[in-house]
Amino acid sequence: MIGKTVIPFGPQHAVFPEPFHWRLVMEEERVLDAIPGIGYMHRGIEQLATRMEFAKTLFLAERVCGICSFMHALAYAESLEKLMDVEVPPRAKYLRTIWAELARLQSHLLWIGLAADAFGFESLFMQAWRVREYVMDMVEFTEGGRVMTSSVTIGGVRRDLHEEAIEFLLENLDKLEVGFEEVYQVFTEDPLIKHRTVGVGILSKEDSIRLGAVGPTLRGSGVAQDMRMLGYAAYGELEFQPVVEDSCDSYARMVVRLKECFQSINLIRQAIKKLPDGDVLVKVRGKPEGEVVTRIEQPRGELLYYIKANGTKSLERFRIRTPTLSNLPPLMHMIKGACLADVPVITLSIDTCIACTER
Amino acid sequence: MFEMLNTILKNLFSGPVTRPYPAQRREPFASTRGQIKSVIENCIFCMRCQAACPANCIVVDRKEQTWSVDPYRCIVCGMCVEVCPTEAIIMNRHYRDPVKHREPIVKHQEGPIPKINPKAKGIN
Amino acid sequence: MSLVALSRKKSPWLLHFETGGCNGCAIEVWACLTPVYDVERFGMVNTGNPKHADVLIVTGCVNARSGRVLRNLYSQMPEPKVVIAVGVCACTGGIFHDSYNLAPGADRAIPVDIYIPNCAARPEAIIDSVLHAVDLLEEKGRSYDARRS
Amino acid sequence: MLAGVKEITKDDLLEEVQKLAGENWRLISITGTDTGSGIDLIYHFDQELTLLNLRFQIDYGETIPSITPYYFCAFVPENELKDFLGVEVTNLPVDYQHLFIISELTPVKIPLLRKAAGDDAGEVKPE
Repeated sequence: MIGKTVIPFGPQHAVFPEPFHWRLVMEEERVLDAIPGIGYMHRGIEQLATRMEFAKTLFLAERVCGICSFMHALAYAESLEKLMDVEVPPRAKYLRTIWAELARLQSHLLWIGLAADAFGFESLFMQAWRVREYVMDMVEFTEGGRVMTSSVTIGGVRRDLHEEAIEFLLENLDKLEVGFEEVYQVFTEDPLIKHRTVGVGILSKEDSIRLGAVGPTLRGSGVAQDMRMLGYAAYGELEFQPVVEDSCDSYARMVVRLKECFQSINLIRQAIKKLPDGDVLVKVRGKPEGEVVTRIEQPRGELLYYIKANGTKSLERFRIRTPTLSNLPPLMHMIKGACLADVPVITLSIDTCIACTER
Repeated sequence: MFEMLNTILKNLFSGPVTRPYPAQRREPFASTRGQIKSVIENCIFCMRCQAACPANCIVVDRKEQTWSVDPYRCIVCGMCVEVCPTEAIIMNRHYRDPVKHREPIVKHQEGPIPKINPKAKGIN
Repeated sequence: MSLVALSRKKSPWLLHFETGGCNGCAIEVWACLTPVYDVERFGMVNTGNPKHADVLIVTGCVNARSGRVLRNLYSQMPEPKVVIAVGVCACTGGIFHDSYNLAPGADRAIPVDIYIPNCAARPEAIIDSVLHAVDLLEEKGRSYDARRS
Repeated sequence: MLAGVKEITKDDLLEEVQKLAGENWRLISITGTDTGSGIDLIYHFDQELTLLNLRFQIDYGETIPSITPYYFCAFVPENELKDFLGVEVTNLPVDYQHLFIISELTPVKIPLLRKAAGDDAGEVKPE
């Protein structure tokens, strides 16, 4: 006769790259209840921002997360531009789009590698990271840094794409597409991966809305919601449709991310074709005043920035709601009733980013 | 069952993708941000870099004519390079080497502060 | 050179710990383990067990909670051991040095042997420092063996 | 400046939220701001890319009812409010006792209150 057992899972676990803790209430092999525990990486960015000058806070926002650093800088710049009534030059908007899609590509490829590692598929992990290096090369060539790009600024972007860089981008995109095609085929056809993901971690369409899921987790449950449809940067002028899957399980979320990689490659090509000429930076004067909410589609989902400024050199309130924070309640729901062996796969299926979550 | 096998075999015969790093160094890309370098002869001690640094790692002393940076706090954002009116700070493409003891870099300028006409660059 | 010293030199095992911070340096450490940079060429294996490890790679800024875990990991590692602080956050706290929840630098928690600057540290710099760590390990191993005998 | 704001009072909160839950709005987050005279709370909702913000003010130390009966996911931002601004929330199903993101070793207990941002925020030595 086995009663209920409480198992601590994490914070150091081979599958999670970051400290993340689960308190699992188990009955034999089934999870009855799961309580997440975070707080190992808290840096106090929200408070730090209220003590810093608003122009420097851009670099702080960029360092909320190393994987999607560009997206945070973009969200911050877009919010302050709204507050200060700055119109960004069209070329800068297109460049932001290109770089945002590169950031999405590298983040998704990173996740694909980690997911393969969680299934115990070492060679696929290596292959995904090998393909990812093409993206890292593109990022470094065009933006000057591999991880921290510092290429966005309030009023535009800090560097321009010249002819040579565009050629480099197009050339590497072709190589990337060929390499990624192979990874995609393995992921969609391999029966072992299907065995680990199909029917695991079900989140129905109603639950996903009620529990506030965002990003690929929401789209994997059949809801076509993508913040890029709001048309920030140059997304309003490019053609794309949100990737939606209806099977509501871990497999659907995985396929959404895989297909989004192709979508990103396509969007970069479109943006390069339409890239207008002109300046990339306008001068910004004055200090921000007022309040604004900005929503941006990060690789992991919807990112919300709430900024309140009062005309002084630092912000009054800087609130970041990152996608993983929103995806925690759906994750708790998915884990209930799962087997212990599926807990790592389900946890990874929402693409947790603890650095974002704890700020 | 063996979808990965094709890729593995292809990788096996296509030669290594690994960059043989210490033996063969790849030239960094032209736009790479590696480390900041001070050209102290050009410095007019205007303090703009100190004001622009988000990590507060640059300290400029006008009286002593010293310019110092803590490279172990510098986040290589390039703001100081952008605001410098006299090109006294430049961005080098090569990354800074790992060290066993971390010490700030202090540069001292000899003689009077140069009268360089600040070029119309950066913020006024 | 004894067999133990030789094996330390030829196959040092790495333990990576992310103390908090932005993850940027952590993904560069993983990038080092994957095909394009591949530190396994030097006989290095990434292990999850501190009792197997010779080199501790610390990324990110140390706060009170992770400092406790970090000290715990460090004390479990066998002598001789080398600690590498990767990135400006682990060196001095970087842009977060003013925050209320952080200690400025991993060396406030454990002794650090090698510092890698830059934000984020480049994979090449990580490979360099790991190679330095091997030499340092050899040096430390010699004095450790002398003390023991 | 902020689009789609609906000013409400604390007593109307549960009623308004119930209405929104019936219309299938998705809760995005809850933002609290220390305005100097009290705490300003904004509940962000979304439906088909439209943003709706419910807004009301409370005094320091005042308790608010939890909206978890309608939106279970609200426990995450409500625990954040407890952590960062010291707002007490009643009837929380998952209560971290002020230790959701802030750990027991953090020296500044309620960091986003204005009085905390001043003097005692400084260098921390682990233990």
